[in-house]
Amino acid sequence: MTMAVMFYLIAFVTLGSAFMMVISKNIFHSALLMLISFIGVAAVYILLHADFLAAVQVLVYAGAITIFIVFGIMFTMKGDPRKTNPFSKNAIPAAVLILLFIVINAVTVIKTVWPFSNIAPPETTVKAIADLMLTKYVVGFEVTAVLLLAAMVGAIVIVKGVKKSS
Amino acid sequence: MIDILMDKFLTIGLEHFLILSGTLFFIGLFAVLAKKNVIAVLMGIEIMFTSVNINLVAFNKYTAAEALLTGHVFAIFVIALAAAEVAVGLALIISIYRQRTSTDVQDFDWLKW
Amino acid sequence: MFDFALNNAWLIPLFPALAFGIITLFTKKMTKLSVSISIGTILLSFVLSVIIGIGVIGQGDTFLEHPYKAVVTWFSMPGFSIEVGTLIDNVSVMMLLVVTFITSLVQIYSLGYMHGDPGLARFYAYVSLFAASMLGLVIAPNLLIMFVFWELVGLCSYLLIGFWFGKISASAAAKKAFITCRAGDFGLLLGIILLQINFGTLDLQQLSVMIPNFTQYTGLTAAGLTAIAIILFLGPMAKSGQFPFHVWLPDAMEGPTPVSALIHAATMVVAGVYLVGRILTLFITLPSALLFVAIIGAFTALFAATIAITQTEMKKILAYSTISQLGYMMLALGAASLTASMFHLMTHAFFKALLFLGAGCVLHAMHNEASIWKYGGLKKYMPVTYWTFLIGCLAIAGIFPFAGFFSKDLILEVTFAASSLSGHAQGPFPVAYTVLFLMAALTAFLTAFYMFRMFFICFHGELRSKEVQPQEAPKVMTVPLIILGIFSIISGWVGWPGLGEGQAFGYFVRLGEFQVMEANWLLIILSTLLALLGIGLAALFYWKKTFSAQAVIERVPFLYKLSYNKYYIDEFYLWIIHHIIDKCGWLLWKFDIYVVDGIVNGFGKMAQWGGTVMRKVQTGQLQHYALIFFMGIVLMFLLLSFTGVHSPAIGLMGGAK
Amino acid sequence: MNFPVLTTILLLPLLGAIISIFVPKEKSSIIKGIAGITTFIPLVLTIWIYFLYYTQHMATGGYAFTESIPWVKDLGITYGLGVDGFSLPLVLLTSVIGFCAVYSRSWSVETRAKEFYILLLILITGVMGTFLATDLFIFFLFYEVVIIPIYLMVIIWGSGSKTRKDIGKEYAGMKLTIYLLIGSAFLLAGLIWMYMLAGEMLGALTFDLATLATLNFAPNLQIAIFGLMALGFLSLISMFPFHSWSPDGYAGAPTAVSMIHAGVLKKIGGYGLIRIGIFLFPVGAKFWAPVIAVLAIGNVVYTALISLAQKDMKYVVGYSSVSHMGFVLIGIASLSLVGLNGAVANMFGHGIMAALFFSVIGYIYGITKTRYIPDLGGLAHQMPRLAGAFLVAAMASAGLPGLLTFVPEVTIFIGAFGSPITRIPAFIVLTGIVIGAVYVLRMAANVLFGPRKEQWDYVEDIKGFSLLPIAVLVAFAVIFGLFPSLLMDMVNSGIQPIAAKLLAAGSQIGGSL
Repeated sequence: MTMAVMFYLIAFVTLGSAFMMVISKNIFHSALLMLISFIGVAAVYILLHADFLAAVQVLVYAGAITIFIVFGIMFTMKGDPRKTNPFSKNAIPAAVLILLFIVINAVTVIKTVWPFSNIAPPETTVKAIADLMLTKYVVGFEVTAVLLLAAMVGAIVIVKGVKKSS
Repeated sequence: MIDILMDKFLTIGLEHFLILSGTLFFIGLFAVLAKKNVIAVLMGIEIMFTSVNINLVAFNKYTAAEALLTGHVFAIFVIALAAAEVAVGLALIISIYRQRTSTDVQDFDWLKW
Repeated sequence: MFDFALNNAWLIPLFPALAFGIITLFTKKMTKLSVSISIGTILLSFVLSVIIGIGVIGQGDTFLEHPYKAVVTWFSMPGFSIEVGTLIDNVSVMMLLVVTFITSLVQIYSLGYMHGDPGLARFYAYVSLFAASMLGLVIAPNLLIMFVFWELVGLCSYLLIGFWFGKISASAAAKKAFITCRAGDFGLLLGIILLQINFGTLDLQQLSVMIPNFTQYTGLTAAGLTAIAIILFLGPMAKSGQFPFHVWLPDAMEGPTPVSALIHAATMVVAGVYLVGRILTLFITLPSALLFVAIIGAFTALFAATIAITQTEMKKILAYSTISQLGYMMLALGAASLTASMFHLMTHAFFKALLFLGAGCVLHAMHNEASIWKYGGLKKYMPVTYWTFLIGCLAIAGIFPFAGFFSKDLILEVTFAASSLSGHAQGPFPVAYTVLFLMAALTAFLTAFYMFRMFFICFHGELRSKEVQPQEAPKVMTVPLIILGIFSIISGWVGWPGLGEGQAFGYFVRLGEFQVMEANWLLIILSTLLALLGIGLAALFYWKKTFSAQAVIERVPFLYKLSYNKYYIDEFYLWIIHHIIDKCGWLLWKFDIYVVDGIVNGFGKMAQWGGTVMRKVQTGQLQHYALIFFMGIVLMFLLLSFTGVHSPAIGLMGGAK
Repeated sequence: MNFPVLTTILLLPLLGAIISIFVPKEKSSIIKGIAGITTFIPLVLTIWIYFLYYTQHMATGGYAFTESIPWVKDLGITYGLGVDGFSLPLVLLTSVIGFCAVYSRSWSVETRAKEFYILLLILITGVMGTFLATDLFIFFLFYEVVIIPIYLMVIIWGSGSKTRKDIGKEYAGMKLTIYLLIGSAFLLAGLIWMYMLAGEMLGALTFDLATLATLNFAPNLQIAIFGLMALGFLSLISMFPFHSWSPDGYAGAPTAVSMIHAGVLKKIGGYGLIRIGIFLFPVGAKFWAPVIAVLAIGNVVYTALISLAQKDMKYVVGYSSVSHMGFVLIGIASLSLVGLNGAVANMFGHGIMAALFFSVIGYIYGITKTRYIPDLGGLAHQMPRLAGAFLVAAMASAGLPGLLTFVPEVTIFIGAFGSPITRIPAFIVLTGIVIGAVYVLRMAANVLFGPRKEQWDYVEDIKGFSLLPIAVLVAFAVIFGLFPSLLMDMVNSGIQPIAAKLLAAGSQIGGSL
């Protein structure tokens, strides 16, 4: 019961803020609402016993990415901030489409019979994750590191532009 | 009947998380499809990324516990990817913005005939 | 000796062919050597022919009944097999002798006539090929092989008429000759193909056995076979310059004069007559086809004679006289007489070669001045030419005892025999033959007239041209003239009706049983009278000038113009070619470009237009693309959920278990 | 004998192309040398196996020198090569024309020579492969290989025409390529349909021609599949009204490509139609034969008349080659042994003749820079040898006896008149021999004869090594003309089984074929 209450509360916050983010006319408000939504997702992770992920979520999404976005907004903003985030002409068909999707998703999920497993998940996730990541998925781990580096270099190059050699 | 439904409703299980993550995903998609500002589009994409992670973790917990925490590991990879993505994406946006002085996706129509 | 020659008769055409090959490939630059090779090979062929000739004639009509035949397979497949080789009988021996003899003389004569021409080696190469093709035609055992050499003869005439290819008129005349003959060959080839299909063979001997009993071997009706015969006859018509295919022949005078002599006397043009003679059985079996041949022959004879009266160039007059004489030969064939036709072919070869070579001497002396009105009084400048030319004219006019007298008389006789006048005609069309006989008689008169018109204008009176000082031709040219002159006198005597069985020409060269021809004195007197009348009239007009030709022209200007302009037939053909065929080609070309291609391009345009319309869908808006993409997903999902989980589409997507 | 002679013939040009890739592009003479060698050796080998087959295998018939390596077993694809009396003349034709097209100084290409010769060698390999293949997949593979190099060669090294200023070489190349590709799409559809059907009937998938030939497809299917394949093959053989790519394409293409295209590539259409179409689907062939026969009239008479109106030498020859294909088509439509023999032999004859014609025209064009007939004239004064070759080509085009086109044409007509389907069309088609003589002689007269034109005095006659390809072609024209059994016996041995199949099909469905 407590679980249910928690879940519905968190879900309401997460979805509501995400939705508000979409319909907000002010891009700053959107960014802040997105932050709330991210934190909501972190709470969902906690509900799922994924404490480490919840921490990562807060750090990366709510911390880094939101900051990024806000910087982006500041770089590109001009004019009245209240009109910075309008809908495009596709809004109505997109809304219909999204509603359909949500319904389809819900129906599908409910109608599907899931193959549940009976094994209890490990209680301490951090160590288990570390084990996996540095043994079985070590290649992916390293590649991710390289990817991040590449993204960083790429981002710098793109923004800075290549100097034309004389 | 009502009881069963009520029970289903109150016992939080896999379905709940899936519906939550799906709905969140589609809200993000809504932003991608319907917003004019390219940064709002980017934000929609971020929402979509996170929602996917919920799926990964939820499935890991309810249906694939024997696979240890693979779902978590992949969620972390996705987060890393999202971070990289947002960095490059923003860089692109700024780069385009410098050329076109616009953040309106409708102005980005190089793909036109 | 004879057996050797007979067994190696295939060498006769091969020698000149080799000469052609050697000259074109190797010795073209060495003119003297080329000329020697060419003359040497044709003399070799001549010697071989003479050996065969003596042997064959010595054995009477043995070869007529049992021709010598030696063949090898040229190519074969089930249902169609062609043999190449030699077929020697009396007719082909006669032709061999005439062709090699005339060709040798012409080649020797050309030494003088063509002296100094830069293309001399080429000339001799062509003439050698010409001789080879004609000789091959003569001894061909098979209609298709005949056709092969027939076409090669056409090719050589093309090359030789267009020998001076720098002249546009020469190359046009060559083209005209080839194409006109081609038009006839259409018929000949069609006829040959139809014979092959119906009889399953093209072998001359087998055909001559099968055709008289054609109902046994084929499902053809007489009408069908007649149609084949007439179609086949188109080829000989074109080759032998019969109306309406005669147009190429006068133009062929653009070639060097020895070529004209060769083409018109002994080789190309008589090929048609010879071919019809070779398959005369076909025509004799079908009286209607025979009558067709006779009508064409007689009409051509008369028609060409009426044109020849008004022409002003020596070679043109001779050309029309050739057409006319070929008409005679066809008429003889049409009267079912191989003897008369071949006899006239032989004598005509001698005197016509003589006339042409004589004309060549005159042209040579007059520096290629064409119009006879510029000549005159050549008698005193060129006596040898004068006397030999006179022999030729008398021979063609049919004056006793010259060769033409005997052969022309024989033709008149056989026509007369087939006509209702004789009272014992056997064919189904005696009345028609009566008309033809009268036409032939009239032609005899006209022939004498126009030949002597030319003769008197050229050789008597005063020289009208002031620019040239004519001289007698060199020995190398006059000696052949003299030889031909002698033959023009004596060759007729072999056909003297009084010679009887075993001696006369008619005994050696015939189809069917030998029949002793009784001399028909009435006819002989009639034809001689007609000829003398023609000569006399010509003398009065053009020598003694008792009458003025101009006055006659002014009396009937229309007829004169019609004759002078050759009945406007060339113009008519030109008009057809330029206004119908060329226009047709042009129109079809435009049709091809704008309609056929238009449809093709239309498809291309349609694709392009479709692209222009459809590309508007590409807005460049990524959101549109994404929207449509996700709409597609929804649609697919809905589709699948309504078609059920077991639909193949679900299966493709991973499937429901 | 285990030496893979056919593979050598097939792949040597390709090897040459690969080697050429590594040669610096400035060294164009080395590249030409490589191309010359890698086409000369196949020529010698082809003549050798022609001789061997003629003396040893012809009596028994059937494939010889076969090679077979399984390639994709699941799909039944085999790398299978072999020659019989039907394909060997065409292989010989390919070798000769390939060699002549490559080996020439007169129409050799200087700009981007490396690319040109590489493409040319690939083209030769492609054409050769279609004739050598005994497996339909290999056949189709090489068939497709052929088309793309031609497109590049036409648009890069081609030339426009003075008489058709509205269209350029780009248009010509595009039209040619698209036409042939669309045709091959129909062919592919037919092939796959047949392949699936055969798979069901046999229980195993196979592309092997000999195995497929043992099957008897249902008559309706035969008609449908033959129709599809015929669309492909007939557009390649340029049947009216699918011919319009051909004159434009030949006029636009560089000389070497025109030679190969008119000489051999077109023949793939006829080859495929007989080897695949008639051999596998005799009933379908019988159904479509009247249509082909009637359209052949269009080919012969219609395009011959168009030829009369042309002022560009290449267009004359281009239309004439369409016209000549009409003879081939009517021979094919007769569906008789004699007619088919004639058709195949005529493909060979026309190939040599067209290559000779294009090479002569190419020489004239290369040296005078014009193909426009009114510009030319009296060239026989300046170049007697070339004029001789020109006349040989013209006469071969007119079907003169003693040259190699005559016997095939007569054979075609014997076959065509003998078959009730084609009797009437053949009669009309025969007029083509007259018109055919008119346009070639007219062209010859206007180009070669007439007064000497001083503007062409600088023109040199063909001599030395440049003469070689023309001399080779003339020699072929004369030798096969004088001794037609060299060709006809060979063709006959190859066509016999196909004719036997036709007969069998005729007795099976009742009535004569």
